[in-house]
Amino acid sequence: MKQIKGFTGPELKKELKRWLIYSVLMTIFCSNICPAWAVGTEDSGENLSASNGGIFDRIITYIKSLLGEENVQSSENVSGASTAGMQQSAGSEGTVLKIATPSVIKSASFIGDSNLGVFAHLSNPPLMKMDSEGHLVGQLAESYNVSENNTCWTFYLRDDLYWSDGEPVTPEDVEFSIRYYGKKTPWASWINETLESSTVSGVNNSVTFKFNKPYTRVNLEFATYNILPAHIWKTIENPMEYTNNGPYVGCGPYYLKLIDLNAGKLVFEKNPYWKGKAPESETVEVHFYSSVDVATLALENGEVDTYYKYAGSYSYSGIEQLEKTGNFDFIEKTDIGLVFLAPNLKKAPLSDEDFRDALAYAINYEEIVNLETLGYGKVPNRGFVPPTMENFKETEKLEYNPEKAREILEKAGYSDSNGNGVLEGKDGKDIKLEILIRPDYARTGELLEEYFEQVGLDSDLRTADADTWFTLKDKYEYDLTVTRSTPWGMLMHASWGSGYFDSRRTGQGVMHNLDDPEFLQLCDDILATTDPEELDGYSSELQDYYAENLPAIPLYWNNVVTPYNRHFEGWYTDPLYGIYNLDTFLNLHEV
Amino acid sequence: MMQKEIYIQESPRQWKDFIAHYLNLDIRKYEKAFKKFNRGGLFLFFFFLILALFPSLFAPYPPTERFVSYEPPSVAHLLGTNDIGNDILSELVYGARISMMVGFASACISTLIGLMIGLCSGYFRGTMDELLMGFTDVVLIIPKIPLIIIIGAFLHPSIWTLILVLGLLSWESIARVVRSKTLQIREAGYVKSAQCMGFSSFHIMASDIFPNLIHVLLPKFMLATASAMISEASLSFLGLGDINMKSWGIMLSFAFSRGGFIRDMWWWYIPPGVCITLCVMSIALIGFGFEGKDENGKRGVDAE
Amino acid sequence: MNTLLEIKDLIVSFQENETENKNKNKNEDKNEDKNETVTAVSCLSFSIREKETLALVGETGCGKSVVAHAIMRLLPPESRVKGAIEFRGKNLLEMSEKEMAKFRGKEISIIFQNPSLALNPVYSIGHQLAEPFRIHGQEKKKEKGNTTLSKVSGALKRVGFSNPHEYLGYYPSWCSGGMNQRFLIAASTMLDPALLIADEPSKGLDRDRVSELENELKNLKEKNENALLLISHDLGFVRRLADRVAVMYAGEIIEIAGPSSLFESPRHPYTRGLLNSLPENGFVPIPGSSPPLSNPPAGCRFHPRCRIKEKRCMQEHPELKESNGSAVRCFLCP
Amino acid sequence: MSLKAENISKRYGSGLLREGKCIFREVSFELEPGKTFGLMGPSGEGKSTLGRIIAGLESPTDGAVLLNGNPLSGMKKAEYAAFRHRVQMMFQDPTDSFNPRKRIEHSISEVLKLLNNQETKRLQITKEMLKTIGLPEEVLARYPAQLSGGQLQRLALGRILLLEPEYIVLDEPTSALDVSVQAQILHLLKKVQEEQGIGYLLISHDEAVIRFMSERIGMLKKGKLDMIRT
Repeated sequence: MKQIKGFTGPELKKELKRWLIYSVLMTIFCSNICPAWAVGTEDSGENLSASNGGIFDRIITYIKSLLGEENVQSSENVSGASTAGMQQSAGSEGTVLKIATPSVIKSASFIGDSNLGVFAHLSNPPLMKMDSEGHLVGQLAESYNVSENNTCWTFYLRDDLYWSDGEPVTPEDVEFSIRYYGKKTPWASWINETLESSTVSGVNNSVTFKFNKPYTRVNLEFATYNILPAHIWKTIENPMEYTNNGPYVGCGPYYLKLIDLNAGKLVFEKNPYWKGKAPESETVEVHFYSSVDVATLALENGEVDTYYKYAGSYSYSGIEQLEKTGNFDFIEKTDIGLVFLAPNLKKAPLSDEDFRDALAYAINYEEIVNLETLGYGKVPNRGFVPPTMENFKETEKLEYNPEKAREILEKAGYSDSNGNGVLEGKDGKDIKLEILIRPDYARTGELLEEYFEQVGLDSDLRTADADTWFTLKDKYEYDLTVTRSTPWGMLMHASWGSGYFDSRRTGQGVMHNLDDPEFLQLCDDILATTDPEELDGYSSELQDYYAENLPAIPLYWNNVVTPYNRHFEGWYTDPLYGIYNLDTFLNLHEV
Repeated sequence: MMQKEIYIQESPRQWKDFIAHYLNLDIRKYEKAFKKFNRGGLFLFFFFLILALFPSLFAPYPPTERFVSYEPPSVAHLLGTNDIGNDILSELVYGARISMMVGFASACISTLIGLMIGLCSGYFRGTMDELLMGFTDVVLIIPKIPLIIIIGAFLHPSIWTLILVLGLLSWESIARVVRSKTLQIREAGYVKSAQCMGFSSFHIMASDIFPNLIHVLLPKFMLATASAMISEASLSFLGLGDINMKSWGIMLSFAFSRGGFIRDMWWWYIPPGVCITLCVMSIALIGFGFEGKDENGKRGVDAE
Repeated sequence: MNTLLEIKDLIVSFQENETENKNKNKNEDKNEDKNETVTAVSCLSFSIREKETLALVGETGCGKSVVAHAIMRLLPPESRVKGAIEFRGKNLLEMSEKEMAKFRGKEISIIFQNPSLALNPVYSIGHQLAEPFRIHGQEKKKEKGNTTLSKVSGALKRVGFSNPHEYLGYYPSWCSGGMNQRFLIAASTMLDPALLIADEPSKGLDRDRVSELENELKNLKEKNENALLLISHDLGFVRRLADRVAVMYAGEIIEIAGPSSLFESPRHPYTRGLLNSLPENGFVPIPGSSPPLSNPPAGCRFHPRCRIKEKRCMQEHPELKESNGSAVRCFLCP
Repeated sequence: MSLKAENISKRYGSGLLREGKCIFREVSFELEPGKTFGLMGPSGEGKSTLGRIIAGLESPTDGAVLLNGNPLSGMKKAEYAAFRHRVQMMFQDPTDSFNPRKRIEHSISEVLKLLNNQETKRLQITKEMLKTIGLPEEVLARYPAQLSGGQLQRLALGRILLLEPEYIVLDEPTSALDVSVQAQILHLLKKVQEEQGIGYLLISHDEAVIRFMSERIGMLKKGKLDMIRT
């Protein structure tokens, strides 16, 4: 009987349990420490698409793929491009250009996924584009003109454009696309509200948009809207939710052949009906990676040729490592976006101009630039706007001077009367600044906290993920927050970053907390003029306003660094979309 | 022999006797167990404990002092420096305190709650038991990490919130164990006779049942500590920790988000990972030791 | 008759706080206090002949169970065993654990105290009873099921189940304590061990069940040809079953005699006192209580409670005196 | 002072919808001071349950336990507290009747504290109690595991006696003990009864024990109580 007892006895159970727990511990450890490894060492095409922080996203994507969601949709083939696709794929044995990106595409929705929208410029180019100098020039449009009162815009289309299913591109397609966006998407609803009428002329291949109020930035806006084939999209009722793995009919040098979420890539194939300069690469592939680390590994292993992130640079800390491989060169270009400290202008003490001024002196810009950009950036001016923007005005450089900061604070009435080392606000209570940051700016937040402490200001860091950040920011529940501007963000609204501050606007990344009438008037003035000289005047006025009032304290201007494989030459960058433009793809050739 | 016992009774000079005498907790009983279980675990644990208590003795620099960033290990910086130039070794040493504090503080909370609920539901039984255990089941099925992420987003994500939330969410298994043990003990003769003699329920729970629960509580407490440390590390790794309190999880998080991995700076990301694993392992080993003690105690022959 | 099992000068001691020993040099006094050696069995010798029933009686804590466990080599690791236990001339104490495992069940088998705890509640009776065959490799792979089962049902029949096949599928919780007891006896005797040890089989059973058990063991004695070492404190039970009775007190045997002579004319004062405490003799207690095994009194171990003690009882330790088949450890007994 | 059981019935597992298993039905008897009522019967017939009901640890499904004619269930707090001291219970397993984590001394002084005895008096009371039950003072410093069953059972009785009860329910007080110790305990119980005039309810399956101790005897069998000796 003893043997029977021993069989399931406590010894065995204890031993088993112990090993089980050891192995669980080790697994947890491994999964903590090497998610990047695991993905990196696999075939790069295998990794699932997921966002930066997102083990849950990964799981959700996986479950979706298990449920066959993507497959169901891909089978209902709406576009006529399939035939073209098949013709094309038959003879494709040319070179492939592979681009790595950390901007993960989460759904196969051509209109609904914003990251996909950026990459689709290659297959469905917008009417306008920005050249390397920052001037707006035609892309699908050969030229445009605008009426005297800035309400009537006419675009003249190139006549050598064909969709990848063989149909010619018509002004109707353009008119359809613009109206379609206005009606169906939230981010272009302004079109719906302001577009009075539009006319199409087959004679000179032109399309005219008439707005109900002066709108001077239409040429810039139209550098972002991808033109769609009307004969295919007009049947699709809800483009924001419409998903399809492709192919999609396009009119650029390439068309989007496949969105493969499971393999994490987009495949662009040459458009057989493209009549312009023929690109060298047969195929362009965009590979998305869950993190910069994985993308770096892919670059190091030669699996991809270059790296692209909209409004972002390649990780500065990775540059050294890539240089060591000897296969990569780098394009370095000043960003027109920047990282800035946004005070909550609606709440004391940050509503006080002197207080902001003092904060500006409390920050050690040199150190931030060194630590955050590793030398690929520089100390900004008080005028906010980076020098690469049009009509840049050289304002006073920001300066690190804690003594001066303390002086200003004292003069403005912030003093430490109870002697606890913390300054009191005007209400007599200790000031405790709440610095709201997203995990990306954790280090910057840490440094700021330290700087403010040196001038006698107590602060508290609050980390929030992106979604929470949007919510809190829109509820004005912060004292200070660190955020950045994108190229498009700098240009939007009345340009020169005004779109971030104007309290009349809304949007994901904007602070909308400045309601100073002087500033609002300036914005309206800029919006009402197309005259270059007048614009120049207003812009310097705006930059002076920034320098004086500091609605935001710029932290650093940085450079966008793009690594590329030395086998390719002919890279072209513009301030808006960096290297991802038609000029790059048309000129790129192998050495 | 008789004299020996009187000696203990009259002069509780040694601290063990003192505790045994006044707190009804005879540590000497556990001594054997302490010696039996993996000395390595105990040694490691005390090593980390000393690190946590006296970081300034071991850390070469204050954790916030900045030097040249991204330095490889050298004599001045044994584990190099990180992205903003902090000495990684110092950060590691100071991190022990945060990580272990989160572990122990939240384990204290959860053990306390678990003990209360388990005791009450096991001792009173009936409706109270059903209500409390129903509640426990509900808490048991709540997915913890996602909930903490959500709560953390809307509360202030400080280390104290984390401790509170981890503590408030991980008492279920303790409550269940305590309850089943209490159900068993409450049938024992000494509890019955205490009831008979008119002791209050509170007195019986505190002085008769609780001391007999300690040997189940201790391992549970240790395991709760270990799991809280892992939860903290996972949350911090996801970037949702309190970056003012540089725990090992936060260090790992920074090592990955700030290029430690790209640059092959293993001296940055391996040590915190190893520390988490070793610390959790040592605590778990001690927990197993307590568990093992109980089992050993019940075996054997009647050799009085 | 041949001697089956012979125990010579068996000493079993347990050391508590053994780890304290290591610091002994540092603090002599303190450690002497802490270091408590309990000699559960001291210089015990007896023998069991083939087919004989020997009963070991004594109070709780006098060391009788330790003897049983020492024979089965089931003592906990902190125990120290000296002396010799010879089973058919082989010293069990010198055997390796592997050899001993073969011995258990097949040559020596034990019936444990609590039938409901000794059976595993998750296996059926049939499964558990077939276990000994499996372990001792008597079952050949080809003729698996049937022979084993028939052997098991044979064993069940022996312990009085008229329809053993029905019970093979039962689980311990379905059966009464008495039935479980019988299952255990069946399991223990299935391999026809030469020696069967019953360790307090009647403890915790009520009167009806005790007499049931008594019948079982009697049957067993009649049918089989194995020796039985019966450990009990129930004197009436012992009287009816044993061929010889050994009375233990404080780790020693103080008297060995046949049941009739022991119960009718007990010689040792302890035995007399013990018999007087029986209900039928009017519950006359022995004054005082048994000495602790860690610190037995000098001289005769019973002298503090003895009514007829003399001076030498307090100073000298009496030896076991043997005379015509019985023995007694007392200076004052003839 | 009388303690009476009147028409007590007990069911187990009763719920709202189902009627539980009936253990015994309409049992009545009375305890008298200084006398012993012996309750015997086979195991599993609810003897212990009946004992616990008399001691007030469980409540009967039907019927009532009456102290001086007052039912237990309707008692006020103060009355109940008094009852708690008057009626005590002693259990079968002596190794189980003291908290294994406490020294004997502690378990006993706790009871004295409960009775609001002054600290100086406590030691004296304890010493007297030990004399009554015939144990040396050294046992106070021990843990229950270091004492034998007989010693523990004496201590259990001694502890109960501190409360100066009028009735004690003895639930198989000697069945876990050796014969020699059993005799000692039974004699001690008798001695205490004579000295203090306590009424016993003795529950046992051992007929010899019951007959030795009791003036009146009842047999609980198949849910019914038959008086054997009155």
